[in-house]
Amino acid sequence: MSYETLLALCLAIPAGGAALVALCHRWPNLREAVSLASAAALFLVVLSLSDDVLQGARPALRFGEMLPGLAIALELEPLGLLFALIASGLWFVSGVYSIGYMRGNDEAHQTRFFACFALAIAGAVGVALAGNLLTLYLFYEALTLVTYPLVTHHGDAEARRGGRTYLALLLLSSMLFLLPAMAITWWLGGTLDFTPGGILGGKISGGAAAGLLALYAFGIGKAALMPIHRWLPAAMVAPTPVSALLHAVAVVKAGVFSIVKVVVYVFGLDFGAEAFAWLPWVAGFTIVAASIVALRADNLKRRLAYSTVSQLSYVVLAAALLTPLSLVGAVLHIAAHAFGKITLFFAAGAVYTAAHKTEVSQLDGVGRRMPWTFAAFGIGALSMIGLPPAAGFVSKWYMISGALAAEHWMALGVIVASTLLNAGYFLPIVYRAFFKEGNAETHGEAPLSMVAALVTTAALTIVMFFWADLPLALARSLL
Amino acid sequence: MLEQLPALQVVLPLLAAPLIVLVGRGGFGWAAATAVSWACLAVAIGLALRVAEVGVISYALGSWPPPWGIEYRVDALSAFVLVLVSLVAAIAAPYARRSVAAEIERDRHYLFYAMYCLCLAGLLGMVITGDAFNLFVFLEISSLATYVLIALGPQRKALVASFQYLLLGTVGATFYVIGVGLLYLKTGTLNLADMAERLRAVEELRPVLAALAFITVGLGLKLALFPLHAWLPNAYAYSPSMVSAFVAATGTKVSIYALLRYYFTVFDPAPLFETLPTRELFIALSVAAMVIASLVAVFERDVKRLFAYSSVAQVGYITLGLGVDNLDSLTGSIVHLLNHGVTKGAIFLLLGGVALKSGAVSMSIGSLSGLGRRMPLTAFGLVIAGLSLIGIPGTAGFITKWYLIVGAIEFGLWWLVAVIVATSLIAVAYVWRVVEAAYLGEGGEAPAKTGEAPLGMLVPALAMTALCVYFGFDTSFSVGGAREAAELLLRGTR
Amino acid sequence: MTEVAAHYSYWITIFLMVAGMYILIARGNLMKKLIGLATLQTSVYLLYIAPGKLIGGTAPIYAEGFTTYSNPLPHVLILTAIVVGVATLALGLAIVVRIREAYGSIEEDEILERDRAAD
Amino acid sequence: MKNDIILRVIAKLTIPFMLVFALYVQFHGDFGPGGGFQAGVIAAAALVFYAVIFGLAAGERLVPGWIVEKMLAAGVLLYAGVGVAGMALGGNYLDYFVLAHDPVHGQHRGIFWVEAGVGLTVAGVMLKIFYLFAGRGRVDEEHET
Repeated sequence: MSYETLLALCLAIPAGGAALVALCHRWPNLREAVSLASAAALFLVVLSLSDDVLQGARPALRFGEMLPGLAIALELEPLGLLFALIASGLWFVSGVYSIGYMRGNDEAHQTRFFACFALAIAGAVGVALAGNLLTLYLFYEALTLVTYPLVTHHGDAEARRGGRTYLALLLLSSMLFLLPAMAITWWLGGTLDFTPGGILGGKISGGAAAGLLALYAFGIGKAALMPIHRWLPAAMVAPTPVSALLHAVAVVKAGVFSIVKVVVYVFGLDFGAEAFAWLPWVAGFTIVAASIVALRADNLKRRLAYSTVSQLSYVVLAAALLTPLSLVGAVLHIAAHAFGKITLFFAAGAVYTAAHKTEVSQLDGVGRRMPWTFAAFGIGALSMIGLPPAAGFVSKWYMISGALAAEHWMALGVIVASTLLNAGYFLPIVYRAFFKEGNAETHGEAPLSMVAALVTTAALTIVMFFWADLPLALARSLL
Repeated sequence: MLEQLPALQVVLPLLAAPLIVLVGRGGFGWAAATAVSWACLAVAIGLALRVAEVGVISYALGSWPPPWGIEYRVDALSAFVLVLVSLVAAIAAPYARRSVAAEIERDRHYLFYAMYCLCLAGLLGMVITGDAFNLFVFLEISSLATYVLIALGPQRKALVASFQYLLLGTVGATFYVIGVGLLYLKTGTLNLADMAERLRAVEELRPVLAALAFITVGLGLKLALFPLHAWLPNAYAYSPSMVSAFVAATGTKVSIYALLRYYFTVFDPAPLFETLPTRELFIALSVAAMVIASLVAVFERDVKRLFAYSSVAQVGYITLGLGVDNLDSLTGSIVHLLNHGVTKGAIFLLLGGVALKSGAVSMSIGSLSGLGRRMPLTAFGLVIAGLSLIGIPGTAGFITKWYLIVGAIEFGLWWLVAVIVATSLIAVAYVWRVVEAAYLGEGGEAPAKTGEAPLGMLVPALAMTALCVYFGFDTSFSVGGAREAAELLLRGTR
Repeated sequence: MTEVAAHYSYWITIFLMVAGMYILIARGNLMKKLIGLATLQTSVYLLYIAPGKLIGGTAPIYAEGFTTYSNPLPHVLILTAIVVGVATLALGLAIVVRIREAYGSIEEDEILERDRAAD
Repeated sequence: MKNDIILRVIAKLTIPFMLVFALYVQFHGDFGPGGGFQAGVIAAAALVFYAVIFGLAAGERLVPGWIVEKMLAAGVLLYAGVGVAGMALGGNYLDYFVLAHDPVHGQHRGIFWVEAGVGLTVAGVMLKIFYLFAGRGRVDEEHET
């Protein structure tokens, strides 16, 4: 098949999957089968493109012009490939998980759930494949909107409140900052296409460039840079599979992915460091502050959400350093954090399904009755902290090397400090679960499909520590 | 026959109106109105194609050559607006059958359709004519028909709304005709193109300035330029559903067209924008409309009034582009005529279906609760059209916003960029009140009937909604046409 | 002074215009509002007609012995405007009648009062 | 008022003359002052006069409401039809010159039919307005008493 067909398939499979899911609403088994089949198909299609991309090919597809000179264009490059691979691969895993979760908890509106889920993946893949800023923006906003029904899934007052915060912050940031930033870029550069080496080089400098970068950094609210981070904890009212895939992987990664993309292809790595000087400080502050909030949070999902906020800023921090090593670290961290965090969320959902517990303080002794779940949780936690043998170690290694190369001592300090903080809020959970005496309860593990899913992702976290070739190769080919 | 297209554009609906009265049957009225609307669309597209080919088309009514006779003149701008008006008509007319049957007494149906045809003829005539006084006549034809159509609304408030509109609309038209009178006294011609030429030679500017003021205020009243919009919310909210949609999508747009004509063709825009505070005035009023009317919409309880206030705000976007006055912003302005037309048309058509099913005469936000379950397609359509109102990429509204922002940036008006994006956030607030009610609303009032609106209403409404998305992706017609029109306006004069 | 007096038709026009607007705004009675509207429209008729008349000119019908004709165009225009005015007035009156039937009053404040009471 | 003999006699005497005068004005329109507009008003005035003297019911017996409505529509249609005829004969809309072989003659013919349309419509509109308002008043009175 030609590149064009394959790229079109990347969008058509999840979108068509959503339509099929909606059509099959009377037959739940068929519906879930469709959902899983489209996930598998999407992953295979993306995978089939990966070799060529590594060889240097850049499959591209242009639809009609949306505005004169501004087409809707798809172009697959290494960074996008990595993101698309992660999103589609984990879609399958979390699809398996969702079946157990949704049925185990007797959730309502399951068809809407699976359909919106598929649409959200379509949005995320669209962001990954976007060949210019306009297309990226298009899918970025679409992603916000199709995840809104997932966030407000329960339909009660709390969901409505969470949904409002979610939508308000994400739309506010993207409209107020990202859209003008795009318009300014268009006005300055005359193009919005992602160009290796950047399109703004020499066209803007000094304070104005720093301002434009700020518009981008805060405009891409999905990257959850403080103070635009409140939507992420708010989104935790959603069912756990949503939090797991979308708010640990697809949506937030779309944010940091967009930032890396803007840094690499709009500003360019040679843009000059002055304009970027302020960004590591904001990212560093976010890392530390979010970690401290996480430390104090008792609700498990809230703790994980703030951990996500802090981990996302690692990527921003690393990208903002503008050194090759740190950039590789940033890209690797997108993958590493995805595997680790989805494992953690899966575990949280499993605990909720099996034991109906949501607070950290309730977890005493639960690990003995759910050994698989908490073993996986432990591996995820190791990855977050950045210890071997988990994937987080690899990416952190590159980031630290990058910070050293740039002689950016603040960045180095932040990474080290936050490692300690991470350990501080994750290890006690594992400790409680395994070593504290709990009440005599009788529940066992969560349904099999959930356990299988979380064990898989935990295994992937370890695999990526030993075998990081593909992500590394993709990250290197960016330079 | 092709040479006769400009005349047919107006004559077809004008002929249909008496014919419907003569036959006197509602069913025939609907059939004739629909056929005429479709024919008008065909004619408008034909005209647009011809304009693209040969440039300006001039048609001498009664074969009296201009400037002595009345001239029908079609150029890029008027062709664009003609397509807009007849497109909305072509979609709204089929919709009318079930909606009118439910809302208006049976023995008045044929009169309704006759009035609708007259209104259409008036609107199309305003756009196509090249004669200042003829424009006034068509303005009054369309306005009078609109007053009647609004007064047919199901609530008694419709009468008061119609009366208010009648008073203000007539004052507007009278002011316009006073302005034209002053220009006529100064130039001795009523042909707009001829008038433009002769005005350049006029030495004594005071009467011309007075004319400018009268025409601006007069047309401002008709197009609901803030703060002259007092008539609009009630007029849209209490009229029959089909009328809300048709008038909201076309009525104000045509007056804006007339204003553009005067500002860029008749008057000399160079001194108009450079020595007079025109730019400041329009930007200030537009910003006020965008901010204040949007805020009012956020706190409005009646759904139709909410969207009516949103119309006032959206008109602000259009006049903003006029005020900024460069190619990009003017393109945004003109393309928003179309984009807002289809968006608001879609919203009111969908709300008509909701009103039909709920059986209530007035629609509070609360009465929408559970709409997502009761009428899933309608509710989804409302969301899509709402997104277009906000200006989410992939919808028609985004295209406008993009051009307005780029236009403002080119001019260095950074605060204006902030205002444009901030007001679309206010739009999020009011649109989301509707969305939340539809999907997350607590049980609330029990609906009278469930299920979607009849197909005859649902299909046109969804077709209009689809247009909101279509014009968000394929802009070859909308932006292409608008850009040509904007170039024409800017080129013809400086 | 003669300058001012010579343009007396304009003064009358302006008076009618302002008087009409005043009635329209200041009166709460819907009938009186319509009267104000009609006055305003009348001022326009005068504005067009007066300059069309040439002193010593005759009706613009070709006849022996006349060389000076008044401009017929304003008359034609105003004939149209009068028709429009009559139509507007008729429609306005019709609506007032219906309002009276529906509300039992044609005073603006009372109508608004009753609307508020009904809500 | 229909019991007042003086009014009745005078009405019966003058109404025929009014109608004839209306026709005179109508057909004189192409040569001098006059035309359909004035003629329509005069004719309508005659009928209104009749209805005022002999009662609305009598007036509506003479010229029923539905005929008035059709008159109104037919007049507009006639006017517009002349325009279309011009188009059909190869001219522009409302082109009178092509209506006959000789342009001047064509003008006459065009004006004649246009004026006829105007006359019909104006008479129709005046009567319609009269009927509507006169009819309304009664309903209202009944309400109050």
